[in-house]
Amino acid sequence: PDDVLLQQILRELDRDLIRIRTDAISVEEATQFVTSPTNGAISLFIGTTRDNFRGKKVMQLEYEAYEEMAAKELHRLCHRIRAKHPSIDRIAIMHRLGVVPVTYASVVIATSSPHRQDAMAATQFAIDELKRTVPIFKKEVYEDGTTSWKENAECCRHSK
Amino acid sequence: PDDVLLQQILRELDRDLIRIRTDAISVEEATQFVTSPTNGAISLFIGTTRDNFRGKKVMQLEYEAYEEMAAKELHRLCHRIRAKHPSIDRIAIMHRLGVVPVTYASVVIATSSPHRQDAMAATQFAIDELKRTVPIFKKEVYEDGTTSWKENAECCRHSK
Amino acid sequence: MDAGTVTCRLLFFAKARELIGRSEQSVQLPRTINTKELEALLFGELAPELGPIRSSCVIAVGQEYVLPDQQLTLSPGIEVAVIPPLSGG
Amino acid sequence: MDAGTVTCRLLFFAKARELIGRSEQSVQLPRTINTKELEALLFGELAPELGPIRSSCVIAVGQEYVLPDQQLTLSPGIEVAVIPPLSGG
Repeated sequence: PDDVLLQQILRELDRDLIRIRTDAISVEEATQFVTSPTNGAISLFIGTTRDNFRGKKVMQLEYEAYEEMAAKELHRLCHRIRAKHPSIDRIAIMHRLGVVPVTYASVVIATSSPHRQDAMAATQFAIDELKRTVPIFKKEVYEDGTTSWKENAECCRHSK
Repeated sequence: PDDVLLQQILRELDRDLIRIRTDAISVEEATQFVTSPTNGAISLFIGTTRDNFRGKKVMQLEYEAYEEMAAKELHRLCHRIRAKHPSIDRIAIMHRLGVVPVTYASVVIATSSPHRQDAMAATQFAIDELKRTVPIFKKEVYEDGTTSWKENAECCRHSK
Repeated sequence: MDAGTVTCRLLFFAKARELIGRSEQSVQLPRTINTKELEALLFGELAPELGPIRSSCVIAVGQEYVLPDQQLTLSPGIEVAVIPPLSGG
Repeated sequence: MDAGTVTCRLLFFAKARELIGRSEQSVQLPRTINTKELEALLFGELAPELGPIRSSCVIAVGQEYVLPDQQLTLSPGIEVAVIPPLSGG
């Protein structure tokens, strides 16, 4: 069964763009990647750095990842998206690492499909599951120089 | 009550970008408009011209609008989005008119909010309601030169 | 001009515009009228070419959709639009 | 090298990396071990500095999350990672 999964994942590779990098994310590139003549709908989610958390001023976020495993988990996620929403054509998931200043994107997810319901549901599922399963970590850096490692509400560690 | 509504709409104007034009739509511009330091989430929907409809090859779409009324309906829609999702910060809705070739965007909706659930729900509501209420019309132009005026499934004309 | 009528701008869009061959015309309409009477006038005397699509069209007056049983007061120059099924997006 | 043990790469991320002051170390681990035993080794002998965050961490072996009661077979050079709460996105 692992071999079968691997074969499927390999077949899907040219329709998935996975990128985990310190460079600024290009929304335009993600959009271009998922655009194709057979699709009528593109759904995008962009996560950006907010300047506040519970009243504290946030200066920037700092991301790190278990990079190889995160890439594998994202490919696995693409596979799960396609299993759940077979009409999805292209998927682009880009996550930035290192310092992400306020207003800049840390994550962009783009999906395309012939009709809009599938792309919108897929993008929503993708960000929910990315937060729950992909080994990426962020630290908030506050105005006073203190920092705090964050924990996604979706992350199910404590309930194990 | 109409005056109160008008006042509210006017106050919201600087947070809403409504554009109905024949120019190509810039996803980048919509994204920039909704980006702000207090938001952590941007949700985008892009509707593009598909190359097929029920097995027929589509060459292009041609859009026309009751432009002034469409702009009013879109401002009213922004107001309804904010009533339903008070945490929504910025809203950009751009609709292209005239010829929209295959793979090009006819509509882009972008919303931003502190947390992602609101932006994603707002963008979904916005495209559903745009299709249901805004006087814009599209004609499919097929390979053989025939054309067909379309009707959105959401459009409730027949049930009146 | 009849005291009981006003000059309105009658607008046609999409398939309605194509069927009737123009996008706008000037018409005299009663100052007060209800939706059913207005529809009867439009699709009967004024634009019988629209008969085939009557059931799928709605009317907007002053750039607002009218309700099926609305009592309307028309002002001079107001836009009365025949709106075929929407297909934006 | 003990026939019953293999040399593994022990990896630390985020808060675990900060607490322990390094991102990686080499360790000898039993070739076969279950999740509970592995956790006891990691958070007990090998990295007691991680005690305070033990309950919020999970382990990945060979770049896959392990189940709470999994029987594991470790191969030489395999990555054993201590993964604190996820906060991507």
